[in-house]
Amino acid sequence: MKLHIVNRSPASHRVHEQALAAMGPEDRLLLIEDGVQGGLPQLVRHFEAIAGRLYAQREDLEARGLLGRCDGSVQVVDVDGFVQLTEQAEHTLSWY
Amino acid sequence: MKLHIVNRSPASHRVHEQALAAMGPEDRLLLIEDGVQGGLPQLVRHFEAIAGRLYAQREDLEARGLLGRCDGSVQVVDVDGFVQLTEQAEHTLSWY
Amino acid sequence: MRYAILLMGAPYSDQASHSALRFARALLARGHRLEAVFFYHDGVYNAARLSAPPQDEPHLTDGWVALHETHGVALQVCIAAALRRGLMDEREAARHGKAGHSVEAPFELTGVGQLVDLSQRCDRLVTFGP
Amino acid sequence: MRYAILLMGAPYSDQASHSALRFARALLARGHRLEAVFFYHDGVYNAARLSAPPQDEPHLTDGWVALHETHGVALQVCIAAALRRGLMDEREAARHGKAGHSVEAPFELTGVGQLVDLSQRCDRLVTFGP
Amino acid sequence: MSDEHEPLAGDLLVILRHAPHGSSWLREGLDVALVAAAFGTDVSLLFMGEGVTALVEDQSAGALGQKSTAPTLEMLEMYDIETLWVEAEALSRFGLDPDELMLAPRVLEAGAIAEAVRKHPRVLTF
Amino acid sequence: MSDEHEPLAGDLLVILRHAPHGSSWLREGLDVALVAAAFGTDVSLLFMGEGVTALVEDQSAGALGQKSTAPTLEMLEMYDIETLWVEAEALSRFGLDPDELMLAPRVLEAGAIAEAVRKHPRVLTF
Repeated sequence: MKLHIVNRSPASHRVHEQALAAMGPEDRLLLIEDGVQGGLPQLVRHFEAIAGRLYAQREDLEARGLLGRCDGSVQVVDVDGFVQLTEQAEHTLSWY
Repeated sequence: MKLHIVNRSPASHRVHEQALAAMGPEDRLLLIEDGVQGGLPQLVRHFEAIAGRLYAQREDLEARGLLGRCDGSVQVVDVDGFVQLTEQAEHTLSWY
Repeated sequence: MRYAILLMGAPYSDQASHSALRFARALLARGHRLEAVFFYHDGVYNAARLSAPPQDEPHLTDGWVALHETHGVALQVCIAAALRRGLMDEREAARHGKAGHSVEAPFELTGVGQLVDLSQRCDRLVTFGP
Repeated sequence: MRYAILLMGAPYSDQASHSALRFARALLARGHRLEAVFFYHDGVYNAARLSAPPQDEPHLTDGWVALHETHGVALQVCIAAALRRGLMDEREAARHGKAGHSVEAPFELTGVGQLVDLSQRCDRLVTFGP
Repeated sequence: MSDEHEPLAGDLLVILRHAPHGSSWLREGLDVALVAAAFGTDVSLLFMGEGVTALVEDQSAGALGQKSTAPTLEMLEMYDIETLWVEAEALSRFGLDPDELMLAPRVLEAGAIAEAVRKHPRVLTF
Repeated sequence: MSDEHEPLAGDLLVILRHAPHGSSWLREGLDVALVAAAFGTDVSLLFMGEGVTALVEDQSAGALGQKSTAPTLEMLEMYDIETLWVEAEALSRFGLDPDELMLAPRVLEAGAIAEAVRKHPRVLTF
């Protein structure tokens, strides 16, 4: 299992498509920074293909006022959870 | 008439959509840097709405090996032509 | 016509600085006047006095200095954007109690007000973003 | 586990440096070891010794130095990326015939080979891009 | 286009296209708007693309305590920056309701954006 | 997935996603690939997104004479970097025919990209 990290919004960039193309069936995807916009109900459909394997960083959602708006299908993790995801993954890939 | 300048590729970014949304019926659009990818026949359809008002910078096409591939609907100008476009326009807006 | 350029990309990281310098030379060649280049956002890194690009690549900082010397182009660096990015002249270094400096004349640290002023005074303001 | 971080965003221009520093602190808090932070592309600007952010904003350069002092984290700056961006230590300044320097210990100028080495030696390499 | 449907135009239109926290663009664009206003320029602001998220309520400090831009936005009125526009298309892309945004911006449909740009003698994009 | 359909995997996969000239990403990514190869690492390269335009023929120096990356690409073989992949989807987006590209890269369909990534113990994205 690899962990993919995306820090750009699917509203403006196609970076998330590159991450999705590179993901294997067990891989997980973590949204950080402006990438957490992808957790909004209107944008989360871009990640339908990886339902159950989508994460978003809590601190970044909070700072942007988006924590309460994040779709229920997204698993919200704090920075400690981010480190745990990297522990569990054999490798991480960043898409920026 | 305003001159809009776009330096990002329509293959990866939605910046060109912002430029198009801001353009009036007389405005012109100049593609520079990675933006010149938008002159490729496969990508130039993004600029259909402004046919006849689309320009691309020759030196940037040349450096990328794209000069011979640029669609015939695009008006190719060198940097002197870029300056002329700014002379003719009452103002320029850059989208990056 | 009187032009000003707003440059917001870091040198060597993206093409913005190269495009801006090329455009500056072309407008001067057409007989226009370039009042100033205003360096903002990562564009302020163009003012780093210690930059040492490989010899077979264009030296952007020297390119700006040459424009100043030959055509009197003012090189105005936003002070707020510069200080947080490690760019300060001797005066700011003294004020911050630091030895040494990373920006020197003809680059001048100035406020965003200069940009507003340029946008009013000049016939054309052309922005080069990253 | 042994971690390394690859940081490629300029400080204050985008969040990459903040995210990387936050992640570094969190992994150390979980008992892991952080071998090094490798600064590449615009990440090298984190090493600018003269950076002076407003007092109510985090001082990123100091943040990296603190990690070095407290946890022995190596701060490795790609020399090729640094030199063209105006970042050099005393030794490189002397070699280029320039007075002054913009990078100092504990930041060390090093080659890309160090990044390759880190990617082999460490259990995890996490990249923070702009 | 008839005059009565055109938005009121100032001297300078500042277009903000970036989200808070992810980069310094929003802050640096706002700085230009505030300084221009302090110099007596009649400034209009247009939030476009990701920039519309700058108006979401309940923002707070960033990863390492970086300041939020929300307090700066609340100062706009003090600087007499009263023309605030937000792009309709971006709102719908993000699923944001204009009524839940800070500062009660006026929503601009696609055609109105070009009109706003046309009416300003100077435009800066951030 | 059966082994016979999987691409040969090296130690390090370097993914290049940026066009030449517009930024330094392509050059800096290639530098990492070359140094890794010089250190004895078995390196694979994947050109993805705008990165596929790095393989267009007839490139030349940039705006102010900046070096082209094409000569560096021609050195890859000398460094024993022989696994070169290009993203099929990006080629079709740009309307590029694989036969007209430099270095005769192998075209990877969508599924094969994930497979290539999975098989490499280390991946760096530029």
